[in-house]
Amino acid sequence: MNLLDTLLRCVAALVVFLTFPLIIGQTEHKVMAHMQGRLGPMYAGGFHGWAQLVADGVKFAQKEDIVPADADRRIFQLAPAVSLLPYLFVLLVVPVGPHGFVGQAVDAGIFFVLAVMGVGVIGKLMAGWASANKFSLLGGLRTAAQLMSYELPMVLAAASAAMAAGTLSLTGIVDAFHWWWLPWQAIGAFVFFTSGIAELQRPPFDMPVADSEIIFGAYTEYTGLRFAFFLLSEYAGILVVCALTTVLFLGGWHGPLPDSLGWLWTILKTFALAFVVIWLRVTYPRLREDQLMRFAWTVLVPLALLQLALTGIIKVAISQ
Amino acid sequence: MNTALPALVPALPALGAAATFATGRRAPRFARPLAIVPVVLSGVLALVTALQLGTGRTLDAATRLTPTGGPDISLAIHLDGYTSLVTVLVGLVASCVQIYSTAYLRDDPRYPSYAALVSLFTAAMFLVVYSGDLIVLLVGWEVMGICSYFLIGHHWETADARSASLKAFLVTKLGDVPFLFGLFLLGADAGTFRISGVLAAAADGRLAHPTLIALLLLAGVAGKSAQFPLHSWLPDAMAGPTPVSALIHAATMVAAGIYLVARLLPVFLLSGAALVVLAVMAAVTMIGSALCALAQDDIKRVLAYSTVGQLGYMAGALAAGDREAAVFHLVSHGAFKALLFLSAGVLIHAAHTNSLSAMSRMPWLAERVPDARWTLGIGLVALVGLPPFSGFFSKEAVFTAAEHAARGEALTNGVGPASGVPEAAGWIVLIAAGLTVLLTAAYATRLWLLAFPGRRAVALAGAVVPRGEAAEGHAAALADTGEDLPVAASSTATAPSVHATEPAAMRWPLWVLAIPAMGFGVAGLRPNWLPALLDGGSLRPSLATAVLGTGLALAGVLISYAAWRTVTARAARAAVAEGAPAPQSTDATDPGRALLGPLYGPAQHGFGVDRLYERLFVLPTVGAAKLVRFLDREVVEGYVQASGGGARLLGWAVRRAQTGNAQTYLSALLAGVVLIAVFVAVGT
Amino acid sequence: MHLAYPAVLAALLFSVGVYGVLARRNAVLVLMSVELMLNAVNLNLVAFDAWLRDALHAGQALTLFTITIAAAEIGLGLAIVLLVFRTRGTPDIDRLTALGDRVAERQNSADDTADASKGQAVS
Amino acid sequence: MSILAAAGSLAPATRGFLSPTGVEIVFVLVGLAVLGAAVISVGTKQLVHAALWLVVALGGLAIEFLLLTAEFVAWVQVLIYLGSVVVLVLFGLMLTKAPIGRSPDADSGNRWVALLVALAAAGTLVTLVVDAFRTSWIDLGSGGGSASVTGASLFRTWVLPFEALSVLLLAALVGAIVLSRSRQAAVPKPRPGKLRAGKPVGAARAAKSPSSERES
Repeated sequence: MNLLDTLLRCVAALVVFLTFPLIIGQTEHKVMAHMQGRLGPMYAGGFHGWAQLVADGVKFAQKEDIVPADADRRIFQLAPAVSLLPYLFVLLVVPVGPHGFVGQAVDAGIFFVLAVMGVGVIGKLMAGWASANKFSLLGGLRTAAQLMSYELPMVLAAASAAMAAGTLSLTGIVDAFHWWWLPWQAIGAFVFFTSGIAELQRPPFDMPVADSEIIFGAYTEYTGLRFAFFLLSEYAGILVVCALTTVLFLGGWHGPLPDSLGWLWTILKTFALAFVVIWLRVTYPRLREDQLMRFAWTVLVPLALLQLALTGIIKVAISQ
Repeated sequence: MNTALPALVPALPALGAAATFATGRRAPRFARPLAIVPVVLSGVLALVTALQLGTGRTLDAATRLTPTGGPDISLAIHLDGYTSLVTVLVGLVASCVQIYSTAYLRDDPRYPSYAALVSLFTAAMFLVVYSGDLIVLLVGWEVMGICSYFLIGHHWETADARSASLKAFLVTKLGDVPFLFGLFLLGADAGTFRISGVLAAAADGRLAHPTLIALLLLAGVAGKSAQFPLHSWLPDAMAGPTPVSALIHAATMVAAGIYLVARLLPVFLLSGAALVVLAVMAAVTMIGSALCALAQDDIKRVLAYSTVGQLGYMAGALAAGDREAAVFHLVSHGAFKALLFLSAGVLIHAAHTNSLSAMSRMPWLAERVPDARWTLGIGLVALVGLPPFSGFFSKEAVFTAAEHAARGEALTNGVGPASGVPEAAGWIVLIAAGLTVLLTAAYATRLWLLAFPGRRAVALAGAVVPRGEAAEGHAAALADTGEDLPVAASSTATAPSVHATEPAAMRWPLWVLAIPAMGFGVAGLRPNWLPALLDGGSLRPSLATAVLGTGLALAGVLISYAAWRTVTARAARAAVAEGAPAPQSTDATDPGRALLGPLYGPAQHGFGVDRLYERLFVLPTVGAAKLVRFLDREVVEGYVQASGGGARLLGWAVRRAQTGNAQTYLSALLAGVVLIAVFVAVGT
Repeated sequence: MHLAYPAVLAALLFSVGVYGVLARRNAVLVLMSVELMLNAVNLNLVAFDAWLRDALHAGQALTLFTITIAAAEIGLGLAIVLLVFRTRGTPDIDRLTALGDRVAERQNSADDTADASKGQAVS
Repeated sequence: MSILAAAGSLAPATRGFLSPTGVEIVFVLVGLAVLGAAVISVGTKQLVHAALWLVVALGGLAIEFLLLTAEFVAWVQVLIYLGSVVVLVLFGLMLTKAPIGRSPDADSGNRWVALLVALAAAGTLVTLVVDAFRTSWIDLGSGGGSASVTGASLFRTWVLPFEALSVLLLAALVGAIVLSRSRQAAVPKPRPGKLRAGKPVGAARAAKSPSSERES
């Protein structure tokens, strides 16, 4: 693995990081519009308004970058970057196809992914605190509480997959996948995916940014490019969570077609899950804060523990 | 004979005392029987024991109490004629006193404890008399001391009684300390505490330090028997109830010292020096106390000083080597002095005062207390020593003993060698006794005249005042003095009508005691009776001393009477000269003042012995106490307070460090850890 | 790699943590400084594990334990700090002197009389 | 002693400090960053900044762990410290109303004593460590700290302490919940005849504070 190879892989990951979230965002626009029985953005770029996101980007870039007078200026400016970067690192290690079709294979890949994703919460806390706005602070606190709560079932569910595969490496997990894992790890998949959505503060778990209660949570004071970064981090998060769910529970590149086209399966599955995420947003109303917490601690954590036990039992059973 | 009977004699009053103590507060009505019955019973038992023993026999019985490192201590009984005589006397006086007390202290709320203490005292006296062992004797001796302390302080509400009881206690203890050492030395020298063993050792000449022992013992005897210079407690002890004075300070406790010397006389006979000291002591005591008695206004103090003087007679007899005479006088004196005290008690009870001068202004007193008047007279005559009253014979015995000793042929009656008694002792005793007879007669006459001036004083006054005005003037005088004497204000007319107010229980013991006071002396005339009970020597008075003594006594009486007549008449004339109703002041009718002249003042205050003692002992002691107090308060306390203050300062500094700030604590802790680490690293 | 590098770094980090624990007023910052000290120890453990080539990997295992305990400690510590903040209205450690001597505390309260809730026992 | 012998590095090493390897250079640079971040973290007057500098210091330490081939420990460090501990610390700072900007009273009056003690400790420890390990050399083999190796040692050799630790965590969880529970229901009714001061001081505030504090 020479330097050029590494550089290429990094560039590839960066490209994916910059394009795929845009695609997901555009998809969201259109899917939501159709589901809500309206047209959505139709004019930018001509065909069904495909350039709307580019136009949005340009608009964000043009807007004035405002920092509130009482804000802690440096932290306020740093927060979007801290929020965004972890997803970039995560994308580096997600395997897309077999035979090293991955940005950077990490031995304890799943561990790395979870650890780095946990750092993102700091960015949101920074944003919430540095804005010198009580709604922002409330949003930041909610974010922190929510992310701390949902990280536990997420880690447990991921551990279940790692146990089933007998390795922490993401590539190794996909390699060890069999079709019967689907029913076996169904609960884990549910828990992981749900927790992932909650980590992203997507509806119905979007109390931290609940615009009708606290305007826009931690992002209230942000404008222009920095706000765009937060949006980008959200869509990158959707990408990462969906990709991880795919890799851990849906078999990644495994599919009817030959292995050389495995990357297609991965991307397909990822986008299918992204569609589900969008679907959920349109379908469910927002939970209350206490309902959210209760859901994490009384439903997801026990389910994840149940999945762990199930995995362990069956693992021991088939290994004998 | 068995030893149960004599053992019961001290035990009964002791049990009675315990019972009275136990029940006195809850059931006061048992107090009287419990007080009287055991004492009377033990008195009867003592008489029975004495009769059973008979004459010339002795009884010795002993039970070893416990093995000790040194000489054994045993519960020993020694009975002989002396014990018989003294126990009978004690039993008689104690019984009379207990009976008398029921009336005298009828309304006293503390009567039960008083009666119990008297019983206990009686038991202790019996123990002292019967004991054949010096240590057991000491026990009784000290119990008497403490009972005396409590009884003198019976009226502890008054400051007089408190200080008198304390004084009695301290002075007697002052004597008891050397006495204790004397006993130890005696026991160590003789190898035993049994009296019989000691006497045997003395007879064999095994005592190494007879003079030292005798002098040490004499100190205790002087304290107990109120001899100079430890006599000063006895006059003050008259603050106690009169029956107590009769019992303790006349018949029993003070006699204990004399009795002890009589028992141990062979030891004393080994030391001529001790006998001379005893003689000087007795002589000074006799003369000094007689002079004091002549100047006292308080009737009880007169009697107390007379007691001191009579005890001097006994001590003098012992100094002359004749214990027979001493004990003879002891018994007769016990009888007549108890009588005197009890009569005086009746007198005081009726007059409500102790003062003689106040009594002299109550001419009706004689009619009111005829029994007391008669018995007081009998007692006084016995005291003066006019034949044939008991005092004459016993005093003549002392004179005889002194005369013999002065001639170098002391009447030791086989107790020791006659040569053991120095002639000087005899001469001292003889001369002092003669002088004292004169003085005794004088003060006894003065007492009688002042207490019962009767019609003679009125007659004397009437000799110079016109007859018609005599009664009137007398009545006016009464009315005049009536302000400070409420009883006197009841006037002559009412006095005879209250004649029977003195209870019978106070009157008839007087007559019981009057019998031995009058007749006991005759017992000495029968050679095979009283002397046989004692050492067997003759107790007949010799002609020379009898004439001399009686003459001196009569002279004293006459001198005193003449002085009284003179002063009374002069006072009356002075009153007439002033033209006012005669104010019969105390000084005016007191023959003592006229007789003593310049000595009157000092004699009234006991020749300043108390003041001397105060200068010599009390003031230095108080000074030393002040010094010690100063040292304790300022020096020793200084250290204590300094250590306290230092601890407080240290605590203040330490509590400054306790700020409650955890970081400060932690800083100090870590700094300490770093220091230790550095030291360890450098050290290794 | 020289063992001295991680060892010296750990020593310095530990001292920095010591300073923080001793000098900071805010209880949360004190807890943070404690974390620094723990991490210095972790660094030492890992370095010595590598140096000794421990077959049992005691150093790394102990590091994991330490990290776990640190997490538990920070959770409990924050709970306590929040409780104190709720009852006293301050997170400052040097005002929590209820166990101090009364005289010293009276002087402190004379310094700032504004703090009304001081001196009360923790409910 | 056998372990020390196995290390084999107590013998005087030929490597000098003047010819550092690449790993050493990276280690020292990152170490300087960690140290600087730590110093700022304990020295800054802006409370939240202190927590963020702590993130830097702890993240740097994770890199140091990686350089020491303790891979698993490094990721755990990131997961627990950066993901949870620092978040909790920030959470606590925000709940205790940490202000934006400088707090003039961030340091107590004890700071000079603290500085003295810290410097003394640093001097002592550095002297000691340098004196003791001047010549020691770490042979950094690969895979010494991989997840499989660490996991194996953890679940084979150290399983009992590991389980004990789970009990400790449970206890900490319960303790934190008990501590942060609202006390309003726990106030006993005033007994008759006994005066009480009223509600506890924190009662009103406890009702307002979010009940969402949880142990991760």
